[in-house]
Amino acid sequence: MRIVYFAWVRERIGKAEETVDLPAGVATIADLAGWLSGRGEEYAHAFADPKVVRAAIDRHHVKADAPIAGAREIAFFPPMTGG
Amino acid sequence: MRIVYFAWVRERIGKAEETVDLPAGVATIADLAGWLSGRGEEYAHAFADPKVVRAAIDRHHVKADAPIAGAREIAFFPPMTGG
Amino acid sequence: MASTIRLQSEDFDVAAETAALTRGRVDIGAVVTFTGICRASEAGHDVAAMTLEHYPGMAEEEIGRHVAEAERRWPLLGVVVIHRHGRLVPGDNIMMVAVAAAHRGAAFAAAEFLMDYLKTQAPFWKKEERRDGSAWVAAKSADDAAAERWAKALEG
Amino acid sequence: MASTIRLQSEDFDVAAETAALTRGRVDIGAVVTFTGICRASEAGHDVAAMTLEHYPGMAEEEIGRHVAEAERRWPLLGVVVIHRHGRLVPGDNIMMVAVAAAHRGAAFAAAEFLMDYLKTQAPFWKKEERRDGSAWVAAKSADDAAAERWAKALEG
Repeated sequence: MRIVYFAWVRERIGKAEETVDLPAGVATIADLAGWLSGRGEEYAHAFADPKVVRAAIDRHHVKADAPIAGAREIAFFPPMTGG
Repeated sequence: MRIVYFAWVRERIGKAEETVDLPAGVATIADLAGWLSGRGEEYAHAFADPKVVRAAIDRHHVKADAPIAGAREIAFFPPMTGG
Repeated sequence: MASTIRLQSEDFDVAAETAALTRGRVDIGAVVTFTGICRASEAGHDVAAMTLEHYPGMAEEEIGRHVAEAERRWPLLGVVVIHRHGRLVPGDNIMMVAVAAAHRGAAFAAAEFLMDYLKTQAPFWKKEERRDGSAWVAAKSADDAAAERWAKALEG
Repeated sequence: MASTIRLQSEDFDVAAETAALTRGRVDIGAVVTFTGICRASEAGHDVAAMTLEHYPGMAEEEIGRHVAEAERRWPLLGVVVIHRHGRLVPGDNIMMVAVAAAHRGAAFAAAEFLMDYLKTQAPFWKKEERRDGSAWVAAKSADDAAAERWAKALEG
């Protein structure tokens, strides 16, 4: 599964994108954020306050309980500050 | 006293402005509209529905009960449709 | 605050007026413009042209009072109001408002406030040339209601 | 409805975009534009420059969804949304929205709706260069509240 990161989530993790193989049991955005947090300090730092990190599945905003099955691209990023 | 007319008030009366000498007892905008209405058919037509005709004293919007003493210029016109 | 109020029969250039508002400044974060344009059809009838009559002197003063009131209500950094008079055909610009501020909330609110008041309080009158002759445009109760809401906002 | 959505690093010309919206048309009575400009000072600190990061692909799609929603809510005759990315300095244009409609109520409402949603939902992030280093701009709760009011307006 392709995962992309933006803004300070990207900076903390140290990469803009990666492709990961998910273990069974990672079913929602919250599960994925939790699993990523366990991959190292940089991930733990990025997801330190999981409520602040927003997510999108295939370019649509989703909530933490959204199921990720079938997703092609999942994005994690801070609250938006465009406009 | 100088009186100016705009839009269909002007068209009905047939003039854009005039200077009039007011008789005693004409104290308010409503009094003035009533007095003008008695000056001829064209005036009666212009002021046929006095609630529709708006007034300004010295370039400030006023209501029908506004006193006209000391006014330099009084204007009568329909509701505004600018913008 | 820089403010420009002009009544003219000639057309105006929204871009040039807006550029003049913001040129050389780094404190303006938001510019809202409104342009009113003559339409070929109003309320179901065709309009070949319209003539805008105004009350010279009072029109400028009345707009000036509204601009001052807007400046009192919101932290503005610049206002332009230009209103044309004379004969206009469909597609012609009628008037424009531009408001500059640090943030968008003030710019949007002041632009809408100015438009609502100009529609109901500025001494302009439109006469339309229609297929069956010419006729003065009637004031819209929707415009009065729009202007009313600002009075309510003040009380509330 | 004609709509233009563009993300670009280059500057844009509000006048040219607006002219393209209205050219040759006589059904448009109102055009509202919003221009967002980079300020030299935000929330009390100096800003030397800012860099706008965006999510390519999603940014266009998300703006497109908001434009479609605005068109569903109001009778619009044209919409332009342009958002820049990359490095900008104070005085530079950041983004613009232009909305054309027959009447001003729809044009103002749709322009504000689009701005409120773009601020909180379009995937853009600003990083400011400040005197003490660079920092990501924090989302404002006022912007969330502004976007919320449209959801309430739908329910109410």
